[in-house]
Amino acid sequence: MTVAATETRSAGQRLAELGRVLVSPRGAVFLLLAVLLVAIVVLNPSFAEPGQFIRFVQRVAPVAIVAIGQYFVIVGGEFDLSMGSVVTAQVVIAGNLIGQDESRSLPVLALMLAFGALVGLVNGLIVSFLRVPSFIATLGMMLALLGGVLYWTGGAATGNPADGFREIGRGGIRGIPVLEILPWSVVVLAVVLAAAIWFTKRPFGRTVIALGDNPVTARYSGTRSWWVKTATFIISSLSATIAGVLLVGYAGVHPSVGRGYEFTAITAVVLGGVVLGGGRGWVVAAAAGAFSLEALFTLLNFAGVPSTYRDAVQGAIIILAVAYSATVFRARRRGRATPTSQASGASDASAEGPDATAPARPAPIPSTPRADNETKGGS
Amino acid sequence: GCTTDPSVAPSEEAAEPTEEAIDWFDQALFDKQDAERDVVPEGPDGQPWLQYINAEFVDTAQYASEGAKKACFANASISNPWRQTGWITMNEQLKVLQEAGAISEMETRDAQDSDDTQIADIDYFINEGDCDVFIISPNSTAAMTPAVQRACDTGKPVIVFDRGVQTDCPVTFIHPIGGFAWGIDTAEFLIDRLDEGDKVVALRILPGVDVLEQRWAAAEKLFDEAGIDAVDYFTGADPAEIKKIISDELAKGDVAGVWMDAGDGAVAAIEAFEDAGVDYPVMTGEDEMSFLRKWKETGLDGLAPVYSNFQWRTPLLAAQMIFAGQQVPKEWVLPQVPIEAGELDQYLALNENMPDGHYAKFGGEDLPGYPQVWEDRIIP
Amino acid sequence: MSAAPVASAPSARRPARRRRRLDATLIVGIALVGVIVIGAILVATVGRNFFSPGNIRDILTGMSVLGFVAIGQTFVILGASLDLSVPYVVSLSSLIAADLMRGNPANIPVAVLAALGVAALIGLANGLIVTKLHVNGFIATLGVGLIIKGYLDTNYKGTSGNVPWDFQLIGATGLGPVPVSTLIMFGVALLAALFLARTRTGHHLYAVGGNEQVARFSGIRTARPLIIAHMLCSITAAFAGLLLASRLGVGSPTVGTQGGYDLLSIAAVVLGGTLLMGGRGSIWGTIGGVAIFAVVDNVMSVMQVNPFLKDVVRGVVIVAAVAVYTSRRLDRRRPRFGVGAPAAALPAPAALPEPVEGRLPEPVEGRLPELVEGSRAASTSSATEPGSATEPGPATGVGAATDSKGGAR
Amino acid sequence: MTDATTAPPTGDATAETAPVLVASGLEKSFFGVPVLHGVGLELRAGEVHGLVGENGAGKSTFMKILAGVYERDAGTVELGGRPVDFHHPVEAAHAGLATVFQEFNLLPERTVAENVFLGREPRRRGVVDRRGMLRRTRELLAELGIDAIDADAPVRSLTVAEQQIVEIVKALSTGARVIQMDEPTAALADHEVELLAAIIRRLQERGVAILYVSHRLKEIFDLCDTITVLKDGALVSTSPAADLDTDELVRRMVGRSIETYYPDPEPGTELGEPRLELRGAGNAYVEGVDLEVRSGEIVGVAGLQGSGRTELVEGVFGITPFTRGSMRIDGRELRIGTARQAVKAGIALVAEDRKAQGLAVNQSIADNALLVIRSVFARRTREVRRELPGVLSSLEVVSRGLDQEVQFLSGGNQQKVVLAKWLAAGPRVVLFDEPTRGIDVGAKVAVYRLMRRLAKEGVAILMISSELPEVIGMSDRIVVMHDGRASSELPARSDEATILAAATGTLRLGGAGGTDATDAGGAR
Ligand SMILES: Nc1ncnc2c1ncn2[C@@H]1O[C@H](COP(=O)(O)OP(=O)(O)OP(=O)(O)O)[C@@H](O)[C@H]1O
Ligand SMILES: Nc1ncnc2c1ncn2[C@@H]1O[C@H](COP(=O)(O)OP(=O)(O)OP(=O)(O)O)[C@@H](O)[C@H]1O
Ligand SMILES: [Mg+2]
Ligand SMILES: [Mg+2]
Repeated sequence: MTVAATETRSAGQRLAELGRVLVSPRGAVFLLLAVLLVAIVVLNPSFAEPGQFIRFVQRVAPVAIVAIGQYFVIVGGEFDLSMGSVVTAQVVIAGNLIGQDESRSLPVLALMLAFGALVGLVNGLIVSFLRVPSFIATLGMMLALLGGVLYWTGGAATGNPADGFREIGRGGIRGIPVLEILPWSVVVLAVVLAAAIWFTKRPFGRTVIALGDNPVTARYSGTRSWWVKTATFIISSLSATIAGVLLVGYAGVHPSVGRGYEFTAITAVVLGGVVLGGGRGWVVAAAAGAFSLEALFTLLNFAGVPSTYRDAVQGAIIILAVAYSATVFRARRRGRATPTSQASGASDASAEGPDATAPARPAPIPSTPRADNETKGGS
Repeated sequence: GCTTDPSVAPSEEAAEPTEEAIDWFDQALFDKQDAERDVVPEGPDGQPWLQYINAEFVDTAQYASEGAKKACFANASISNPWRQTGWITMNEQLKVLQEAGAISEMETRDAQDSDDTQIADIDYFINEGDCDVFIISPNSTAAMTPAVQRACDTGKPVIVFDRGVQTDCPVTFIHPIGGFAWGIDTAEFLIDRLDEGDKVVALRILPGVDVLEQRWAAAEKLFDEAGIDAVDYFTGADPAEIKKIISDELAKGDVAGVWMDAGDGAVAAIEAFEDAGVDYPVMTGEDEMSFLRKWKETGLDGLAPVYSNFQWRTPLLAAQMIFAGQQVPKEWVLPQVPIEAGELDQYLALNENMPDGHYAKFGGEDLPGYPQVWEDRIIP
Repeated sequence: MSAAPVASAPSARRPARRRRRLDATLIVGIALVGVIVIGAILVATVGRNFFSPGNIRDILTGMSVLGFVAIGQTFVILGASLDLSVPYVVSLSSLIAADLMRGNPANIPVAVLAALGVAALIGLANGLIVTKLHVNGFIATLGVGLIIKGYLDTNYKGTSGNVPWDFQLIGATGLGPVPVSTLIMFGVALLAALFLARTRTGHHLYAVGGNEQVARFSGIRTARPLIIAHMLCSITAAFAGLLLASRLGVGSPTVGTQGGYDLLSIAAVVLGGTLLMGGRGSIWGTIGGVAIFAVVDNVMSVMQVNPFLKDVVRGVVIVAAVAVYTSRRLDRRRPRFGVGAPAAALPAPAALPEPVEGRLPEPVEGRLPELVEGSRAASTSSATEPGSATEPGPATGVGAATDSKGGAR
Repeated sequence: MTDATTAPPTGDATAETAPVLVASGLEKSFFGVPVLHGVGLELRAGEVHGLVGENGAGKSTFMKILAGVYERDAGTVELGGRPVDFHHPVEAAHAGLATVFQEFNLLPERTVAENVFLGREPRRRGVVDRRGMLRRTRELLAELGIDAIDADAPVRSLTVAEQQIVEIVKALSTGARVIQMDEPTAALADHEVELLAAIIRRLQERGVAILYVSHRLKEIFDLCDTITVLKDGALVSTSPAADLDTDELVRRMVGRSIETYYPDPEPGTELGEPRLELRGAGNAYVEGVDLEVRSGEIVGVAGLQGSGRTELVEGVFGITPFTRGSMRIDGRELRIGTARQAVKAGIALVAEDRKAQGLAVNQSIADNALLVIRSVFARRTREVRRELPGVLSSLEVVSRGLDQEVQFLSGGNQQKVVLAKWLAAGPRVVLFDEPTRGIDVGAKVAVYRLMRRLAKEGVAILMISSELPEVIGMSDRIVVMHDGRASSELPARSDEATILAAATGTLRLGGAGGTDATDAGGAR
């Protein structure tokens, strides 16, 4: 009686299932993405050519990677506002330390990764042990990091790093049959996404989600919360580092590279149906959220919408998308959950009020000093 | 009791409506700057920062006095490479003048791109700065007018440079010819090389900044008249953004020319053409080293308009002249000459070790720290 | 030591409680004084007087605009939401005001009302999106902010309008070293504090932010306070916009973003001891937070700190200050044994077979002298641990207890 | 059994007044499970009416129906002679029927006065009359003879007892004629109980009718004029307190055979070496606990709410680590400072609040069941995952599949998922805190059988339960906690009265094998 019915389903049922998934909050982002892509192709059929499309993927890669990193932090119940500054810092580091000396590429790359990990570690430790809400901790990091980098470089980097290094973000494997070029960025994105999916399926990844869902339960189950939390910040900083490596190739060095990436990433993740406050969401959907955002911009470019309108359209779309998920989810939850969840609540008088079925409004900014926070500071 | 600050008085100039600002094109200014482009500047040879165009001098005898003076500098920001380069130059100039005993010290407040902060900065200088001269690089034109007026009301000399204000109370207003000249130079260059109906992508940094808006206002008008199909985008100077825009434009169709209102990110624009495997466009950038180097490397047909960075030297020198009682131009229009293909090698050689964010016409070759200070980009 | 609690009259606890009550705001005050002292010393090292009228004026001016925005931000954060749209509301209202005034003093009232009205509508939209569409405040206000930004970028290409001299006076005059704008800001702060303390909506806002379930159980319609908080937040942002228009003499589409008022106001609010998760905080704390920022900025400006380094310092100050607030222990329950535990308000806990308990018909057998001994040893041993479990931290007490019971999440 | 429900209360002078509140024939079932069958009672002004019964008898449900938290399925309620039907506790409060719930409904960050008047702040000239609010609160407090609570202090600075008083004041502030209190003394120490009793007497003098639920029988007899006994959702009797004594009351409350309900130890279960030993263990919440649980043994922990039972197991489990005394696991002395260390040491805690501490409700069954394994023994994940379906079906978890979200499961099944989570870790000591709270009979039996099975496998089990029959039915030994101390240790099958006496601190030495804490754990 435990095991799900696994008889083979008919194609019709599968299709119906797919439809249901697409209109569910979890799948909505894929629907949105599909609509946007179709709209782009209608406006500009050449976009559908593999060669063109792969360029699009290449361009989205850094944003998608940052969104994937942010996903881990958000699903674990926190925020990382320092990602944009990390991207900028890494771009500048690459420019200044590699310079035109290609042989430095590897050591500097290692240094960048180490630096990224360090930033994440600091974020994580501040959040876990000083119990500063992650919103504030990473906001401070964002200011300090950007200021520090600009101070170090006098505002402008020496110049672009060697072409060999930039090849990662700019070049690709040429001579591929249909695509003509397979950009390295796409490969990196694929690897990162695969790693992220793998990661979310690993014990650690599941623990992150459980921690975001209910930190008390996670602690009572023996989770080393501080480390799991810190690890998510390290992951996000590392993903920002990778995005930085791609961007320094794709775009070159400039202090404005990476600006606003934290908000873009959070928007993408939320578009992907990941719940701010943690515990819910799928990393692929977060990446799809990034693709949707970029597709939206591309669509606006193709449609000749003045660039001043783009922000307005973006704002409207994210509100609508999130409102849609929230409303659908509530409806679903109300419809399905009432019987069982009530039956279980022996000790929750407060949850049994007249309109107690309604879950609290979407989680407020998750912040560490929750009542359920570790008081002893981990093992 | 309730006191109105004595230094505060209504300023007549500020009262004029600024609504026309919404449309940045100004025919009179356009014509003036168009003409100034062809004027041979007066002043010492080889020292463009002391040259002037069509100057109308003002007498400064009232300010003449002995001894080293304290300068107070209200800076808009150093948030972009152009301002950073200029700021370094200005500090080197300061050292020279301190050495010479003309300036005792310069106190600087940086408004970090905020009008409100800069107004407070100016007020602080008025009240607390113990300043002998105010040097102001306004963050925006209309907003800074009342504050500059208050600085003038102290009776101390006020020097405004880069962006202007809507009052003529400062002793001198120092600036290169201006945005319209930039727009004319660049648009004419592109129009010369392109055919009617060709597409130009205009990459702009921000909306609402007058020096930048005027560049586009002039260029757009000329493109329009020449039948060039120009589309403009705001990029925030983010090269990634620029690359995406160009890629999308290339996906839509051919792009024959690229116009920029500032050279930041020019390299990304060029690379977008390389990545797409299409021919280089005709292009205007700026005298930023990154563009000059890429220009040289690709051999594209380009022009580097200049928003003379050496103007950062002039204010302190003007202060020295004012305290010496020498006449200075009321409106000190500095030369603004684009770098053309023929001069490219010369400027590249001159600035060989400079970082990418350096500006070729920074004009600090004779200053003490040259070249180390600019190469290391030490921001004071 | 273990005998003392019995004797402790209820009144003996009063001072301790007072102190605890003042906590958050007091700490902000102490931090502010600390910053001022350090600042004054630093300023003195460069031969300046921190307390000179011009410097005070500079600091107070620096406080005004951010102060307005942060007051509004306090409302929404108390209600466990956020407002990221404030910079755009600031810009928009400065433009509306300046455009409508067109240099004519007669237009001032209309312009001011229009600016505030539009802001109120934006706040209403924010509030409705948050409460009715159940969109997280972060996303809702980010989205609304982007929409306004799109409008501004499309319709304004730079400064616009013209503010008549009469209105500019607000930004340019002062009462001695105190700018009128600061006085107005303090006035608004006072109103805001009164709103929170003296209106039902204010009280309900705390309740909704603190524990929505409890609020609902007490018969509060929970959407209303939050919607009003969002509206007030936009309105105070509009005040900031009006003040900026008065200082600039024109409206500006970028003046809000220039100040970075979204994140800075949130940081100031948290710096002021308000919980980011809502339910606790005060306007005066926020003003303190704003003042800390202003003083730090002022000192850095006087010291001519490199602008890039200023951001580093700001970042560090924000994190360090908040870390100081939160580092105080968050105890989930009151201790029963150990330091401080027996000092209950009610007559002492039954640690001793004393006359108080004499009324109980049957003295409790379990409490034998050796246990008392034990608890004495216990209390002394943990007394060596400085600052341990004595004081319930900021977010302790019933909330924690009921939370863990009710599983409210 | 059916003493006349008509017997007038023997209370003070208020004897023959008309009842303020009449409830009759109340029925309620939750999802088909009947919880109340035709329960009714009458409350008169100035009367304190005790409502007693075992856990789960339906006392809280009855009160919540009166207060408008639940809708009744059948029956009528009359307040002051008029039929009423409330839909919200606030509505009931306005009509004069206020409730002090078992759980607090206070805002810790707000002051006493603000909490008391939350939702109905008094206004003067359009603004909240803070002074008036404070004054009124002070008056209310003074009327109750409380001078130690500062009306202007934040609630978080109060003790649990003081908070309880605030709840009562909150109820009073509506001018209620009827106040129901659900176990108001549960978390209070004896002297605090005394204080509350004084308050209740004062209310009584003022003619307020009080419906009072408590498990402390002494208290019931001290306070109540009339006592109604509920059992399994049905009315047993309503009679004047004077007509009853403790023995009789307990007889009416209990009197169900528990033998059939609680499975016998599995054959072959052997008591082995001590697995968990505490010597003088203590921290801020419990003190001087000596305890020993052997392999194969089930030790029950009884005690009133707030007696520190949960804190005891949380101490063992490293949530609030012991700061004094020693702890041995399998004979090895350990200092356990975090839950993680406890898990590694082979301890499992089936926590009291399932949703808040045991489950991540948005995650799937599989994710919850693997939570411990993944975060502590990650290397074994694959293997455990393979066995998971078997484990879940052996626990008889009913679900649509392993990927069903836990929030959509019934309480019993949720609890089984929690059990599965811990079984996967292969613990040697299992701490059960209220393992059957809020789950149905079938699931309960499954939990009991699991305990027996674990015992047979040599696991040491410590089981906290507020349901005395459960403690009696399952335990090999019974430890009773009182006010943070393990006050007595009783042998298996001790009777409820003895346990209750020990739990309320009224147990006389020498009674029923009870000893005081210092003598406890005679096995030493
Ligand atoms: N919301 C609910 N959903 C399902 N069952 C419930 C709910 N509330 C209570 N029950 C069940 O109803 C029965 C009566 O519960 P109630 O809380 O009224 O008992 P009680 O007499 O107050 O017990 P206690 O002494 O433990 O407080 C129990 O079996 C309980 O599990
Ligand atoms: N010394 C104390 N003073 C005030 N409140 C206390 C004290 N000790 C415990 N409490 C409170 O009593 C409540 C119950 O405590 P605890 O969980 O230890 O009891 P328990 O015996 O496990 O009861 P239950 O599990 O039935 O609630 C807790 O909410 C706790 O905050
Ligand atoms: Mg109950
Ligand atoms: Mg318990």
